[in-house]
Amino acid sequence: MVDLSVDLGFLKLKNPVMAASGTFGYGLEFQPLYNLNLLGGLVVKGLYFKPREGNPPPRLAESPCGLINSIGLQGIGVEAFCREILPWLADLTTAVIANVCGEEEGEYARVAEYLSRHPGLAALELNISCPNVREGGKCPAQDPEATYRTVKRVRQASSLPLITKLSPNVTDITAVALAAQEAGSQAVSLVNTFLALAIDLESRKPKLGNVLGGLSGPAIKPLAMRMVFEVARKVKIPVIGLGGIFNYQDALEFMVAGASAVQVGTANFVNPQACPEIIKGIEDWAESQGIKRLSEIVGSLKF
Amino acid sequence: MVDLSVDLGFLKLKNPVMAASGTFGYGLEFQPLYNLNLLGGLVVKGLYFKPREGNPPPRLAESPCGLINSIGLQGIGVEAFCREILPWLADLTTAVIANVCGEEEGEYARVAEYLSRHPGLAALELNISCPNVREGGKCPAQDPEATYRTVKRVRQASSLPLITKLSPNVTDITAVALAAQEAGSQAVSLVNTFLALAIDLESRKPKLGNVLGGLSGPAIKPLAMRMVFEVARKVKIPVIGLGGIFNYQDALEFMVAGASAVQVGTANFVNPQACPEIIKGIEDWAESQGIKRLSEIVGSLKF
Amino acid sequence: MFQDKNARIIKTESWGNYFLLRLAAAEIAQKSKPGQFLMIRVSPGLNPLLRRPLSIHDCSGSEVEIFFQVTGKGTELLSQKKPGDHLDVLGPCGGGFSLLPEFKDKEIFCVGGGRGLAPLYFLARELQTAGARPVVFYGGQTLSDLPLKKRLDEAGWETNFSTDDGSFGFHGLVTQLAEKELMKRKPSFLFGCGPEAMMTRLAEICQQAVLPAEFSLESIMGCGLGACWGCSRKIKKNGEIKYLRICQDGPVFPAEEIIWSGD
Amino acid sequence: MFQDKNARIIKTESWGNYFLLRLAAAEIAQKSKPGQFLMIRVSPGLNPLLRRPLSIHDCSGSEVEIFFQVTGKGTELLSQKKPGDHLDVLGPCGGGFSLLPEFKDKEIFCVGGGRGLAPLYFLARELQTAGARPVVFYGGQTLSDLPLKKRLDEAGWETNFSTDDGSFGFHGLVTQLAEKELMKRKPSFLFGCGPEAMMTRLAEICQQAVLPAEFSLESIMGCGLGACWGCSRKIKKNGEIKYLRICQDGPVFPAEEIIWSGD
Ligand SMILES: Cc1cc2nc3c(=O)[nH]c(=O)nc-3n(C[C@H](O)[C@H](O)[C@H](O)COP(=O)(O)OP(=O)(O)OC[C@H]3O[C@@H](n4cnc5c(N)ncnc54)[C@H](O)[C@@H]3O)c2cc1C
Ligand SMILES: Cc1cc2nc3c(=O)[nH]c(=O)nc-3n(C[C@H](O)[C@H](O)[C@H](O)COP(=O)(O)OP(=O)(O)OC[C@H]3O[C@@H](n4cnc5c(N)ncnc54)[C@H](O)[C@@H]3O)c2cc1C
Ligand SMILES: Cc1cc2nc3c(=O)[nH]c(=O)nc-3n(C[C@H](O)[C@H](O)[C@H](O)COP(=O)(O)O)c2cc1C
Ligand SMILES: Cc1cc2nc3c(=O)[nH]c(=O)nc-3n(C[C@H](O)[C@H](O)[C@H](O)COP(=O)(O)O)c2cc1C
Ligand code: FES
Ligand code: FES
Repeated sequence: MVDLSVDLGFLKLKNPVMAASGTFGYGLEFQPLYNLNLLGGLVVKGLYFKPREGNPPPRLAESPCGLINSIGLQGIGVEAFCREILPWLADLTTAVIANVCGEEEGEYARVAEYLSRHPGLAALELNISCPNVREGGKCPAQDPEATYRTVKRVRQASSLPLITKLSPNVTDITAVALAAQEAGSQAVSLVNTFLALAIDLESRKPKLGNVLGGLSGPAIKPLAMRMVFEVARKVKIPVIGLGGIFNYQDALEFMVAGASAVQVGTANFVNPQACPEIIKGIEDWAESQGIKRLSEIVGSLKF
Repeated sequence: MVDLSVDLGFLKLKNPVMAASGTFGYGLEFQPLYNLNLLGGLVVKGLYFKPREGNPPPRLAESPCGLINSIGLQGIGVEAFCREILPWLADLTTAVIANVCGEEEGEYARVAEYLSRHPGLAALELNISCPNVREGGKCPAQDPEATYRTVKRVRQASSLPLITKLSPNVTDITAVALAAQEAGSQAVSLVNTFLALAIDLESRKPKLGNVLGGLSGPAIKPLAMRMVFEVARKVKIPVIGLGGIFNYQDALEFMVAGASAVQVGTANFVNPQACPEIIKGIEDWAESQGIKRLSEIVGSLKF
Repeated sequence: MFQDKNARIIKTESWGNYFLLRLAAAEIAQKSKPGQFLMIRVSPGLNPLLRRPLSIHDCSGSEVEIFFQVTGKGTELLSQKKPGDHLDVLGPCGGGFSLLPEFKDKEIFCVGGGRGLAPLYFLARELQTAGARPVVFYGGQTLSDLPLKKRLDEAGWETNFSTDDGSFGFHGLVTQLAEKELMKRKPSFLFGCGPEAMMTRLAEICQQAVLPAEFSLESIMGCGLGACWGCSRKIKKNGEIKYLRICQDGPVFPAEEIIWSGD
Repeated sequence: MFQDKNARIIKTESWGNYFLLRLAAAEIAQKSKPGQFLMIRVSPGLNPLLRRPLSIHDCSGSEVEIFFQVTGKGTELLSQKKPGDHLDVLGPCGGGFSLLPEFKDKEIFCVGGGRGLAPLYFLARELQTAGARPVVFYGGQTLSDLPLKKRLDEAGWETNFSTDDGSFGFHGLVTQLAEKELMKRKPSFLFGCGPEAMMTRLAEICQQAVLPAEFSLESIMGCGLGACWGCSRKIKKNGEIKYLRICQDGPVFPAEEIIWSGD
């Protein structure tokens, strides 16, 4: 028997595989397909304080081995979430993580504070990296100082463990990761989507109603993996890796590059069974390699 | 008859399609396959002053819809180029552009100066964006000031028109483009490759001998297109777009996004006839749309 | 909701650009209702990436059928499948058409344009089984756009055909044909599926005739499960205009809730 | 060098994991020499992206053959092709084996491990045509790794087989078999192709026996045209160690120029 558990310090996961925010709804949507308690963790859709309409359609476009989205964080808001969804999620034995959004620093803090007052959450993931909500795709995670300020503010507003989700649309992602660590974040997750444009030649219009969107899926995997590798060598806090993970090999590669745990996003659409299959695949692989504790492989890249 | 010609101000191309640096050797390699004079232009492999050995193998790895390379600019150096290759290229009726490299600002200037003394070149492309030659993938194009200094220095060393090739591994590519324009660059080309990591799970080693490499190909197309769109709206000089262009639709989409001309890179490997096929496809499309002068479509995105 | 990773293709049929596939997928078949759809993975590779939504064209016992037109890479790949091949199928997704008890003995119009007929065949069959009288309208540009003609002729309910070029049936748009008949026959309900412009016109006609109607809408889809909010579209629900999910809150909506894209 | 976008597959043959394809590609066939290779696009899609290098296994008139083992996605896709399908083929790429006039009437060893036999069949045939006496060595782990046995038996030259497990022919490595025969028979030249470890050992044996030899090397390839420098490997040329291109400066190199990866 392989020990698949992951100890992030502030949180112990039964295995390293979590469903990524925005690709797994509020969790309920996948309930008909498999037992959610198989998951290492589950990050719900981004939450603002108030309900939010999101961006004009079309909101999705395909690109080679990738998906571009501009959902714009449509969602029910933190009150409805705590009232209607969280009690149900709280009964799961998997780690439930809320994805915290805000138009400005104050809103991030308010959302975090509100969520902290309700039982059932294992941690907060601070989404300072969504490219779909501000003009031109800008976000706080593109600037170490804005990152520091936002994390600090949320850190003070909530006692829940904090994971800061980083943007890949930066020159030096390690600087932003260090700022998050400095401000008291207990972990970083990376990456969010890459700012992208797709055009419909016939109409000469952007394929997305919001013009720009965020690229996810296998296309970005080597870029996300490079960033995980860079960040894991710089920070002391655990790194959660994501970006194009579609099978157990992908997940393990991220761990070898330095990720203590991983998240699976777009793959949930292509293969709704992706998460449990990846967990099973990791277990079988570790067994075949004679690995007793999976966490041994974290950062084991030979270079 | 459609007028496919492109006037970059400093240079008139017979059509907007050029072969991208490093993917077309010194041009000779494709000579057996088609008449190079069909091309709008041709950018030769990166040139340092001295011959250069390049990076340890393996130098290539595939990723989903992408190619990761860490060639490290192996090449014959500027003297051998001017002696052995350039006289032959000078006989072509297509625009021949040299890709100028340097370990530091001085070398860029020396290479540019040396090249300027030999006839046959239509322009220089300043490669300040290769992720494969410095520790950790760093390059001058990641910093507006380093960009400004390097361009300025080269500008003073050579009277040939200057195209500055930008790196996508930045927070704000428009700032770098503006710095290049400010320093006297007559055009910008974007993008060079995205810094990437691929891992072989079995050996737990990087797939590339140089650990990191640069991602090119269809996977990066929506990211490159976004950057071309952003830059074209900010600068006054022409923008040359590239990144994952594989067919005529891709090329036209880049033009609609704001590119005055395009370059075709990785596609030359997958389909050696890519460039002439794209040119033909563009012509047929323009004809079918009743477009008289192709340059009309540049930046015509409706949004 | 089931994911059948190995639904075997039992039968394929094709007419030019149109294709019909019959799949063995027992769990899915047993739960399927007219108006619901499947999310089908068109290739085991990663390009194209997303599943494709396709209506359940017919369903019986442990088998489901899809009927589709090739419009791009995904449907192209799907059209190359052969009997004996396997498909990864998720379904049944979404809600179905309303099959009300009061439809019994009433005339119910089912109006389809082109590939839009796909969900209406299953619907008409179920309406007939439930004792209603389906009247199907099937329009296309030309005769070759009506590949299901034979099948409909054999179905035992009334079908009316139209072609834009007059090569078969009524000469004109299927909306014109439906309008004409609707004025005459005063059906109790109308179900529609087809190109946006066709449905928009049909909705107008129904509104003028005060005929209740439902339409099946399309959108590019990420998950088909209600999880990504990628398929959202403005819908008027209880007087309020909101982005609702085509996949989960639809794909079938009452005419009065739909905000047509031309509006 | 030609790009034939529509080389028709005339014949396919398979043995477990090994496949043989015969292609109609007249321009390429007319220029092909033993040791050269083709760059084949395994699918019209974009994933996998790169062409795959495959040796010319045989060539006559307007037809070329490839012989390959499935080792990943690309060769898997290639293995699914059927007669009548078309392939996009670029070639002939690279330089070939040295076919010297002085080989006439001499014994020339051709030593292949597994799929490494691919280029040696064409080579042996040309050697024989030129009046030399090819002696082929073909080794594998077990009998099923020797799918070309029958073909070689019928070829009219001497072939010696080895299997690691002794299930057929010499019991042991093909390098051991070749060494034994080489000591006895003193051939004039040796050509080798196979796994790196096998070729490394063979090169040692040749050096000790002062036997001139050439080996065909492998590398992942971008263009196959000498344009990308992605296939480079350290080679000793005129005493100088440089990165040379396997595709263009090789794939066949004299033994003394090769720096083995174990070195
Ligand atoms: C609920 C639902 C049921 C459907 N049922 C059927 C059916 O029974 N038969 C049938 O032939 N078609 C049906 N469609 C449409 C079908 O899903 C699309 O034609 C198909 O996904 C296009 O994929 P492609 O790869 O061939 O085209 P692509 O190359 O992806 O695109 C070609 C064109 O189709 C558009 N398109 C892409 N995805 C969709 C989509 N999900 N919906 C609408 N347009 C899209 C693109 O914007 C583009 O203009 C249905 C769509 C929905 C949402
Ligand atoms: C000049 C030359 C001639 C060759 N001739 C033959 C032949 O006649 N028959 C035959 O079976 N094989 C031959 N090969 C090897 C063949 O090219 C690879 O097996 C094939 O490209 C692997 O592709 P894949 O998609 O199946 O594997 P992938 O999924 O791409 O990779 C599977 C494994 O193969 C390795 N690999 C990938 N590409 C190559 C490559 N170009 N060369 C070597 N290893 C590679 C990968 O690193 C990986 O370990 C030749 C290689 C070269 C360079
Ligand atoms: C449709 C969609 C919606 C998303 N919504 C969110 C979100 O609400 N919050 C967030 O932090 N990330 C969101 N993301 C980003 C993903 O969580 C993930 O970071 C990204 O998709 C890369 O991972 P992947 O390639 O595995 O999908 C979303 C991604 C997609 C595709
Ligand atoms: C093998 C290889 C070698 C390259 N060498 C160079 C180079 O010498 N100089 C340069 O400016 N860019 C070089 N590039 C980058 C390309 O010119 C181009 O910017 C990049 O590949 C993106 O375009 P593509 O997706 O069309 O390939 C190289 C790319 C590849 C794949
Ligand atoms: S397709 Fe994902 S919510 Fe509808
Ligand atoms: S494969 Fe491109 S130079 Fe050899």
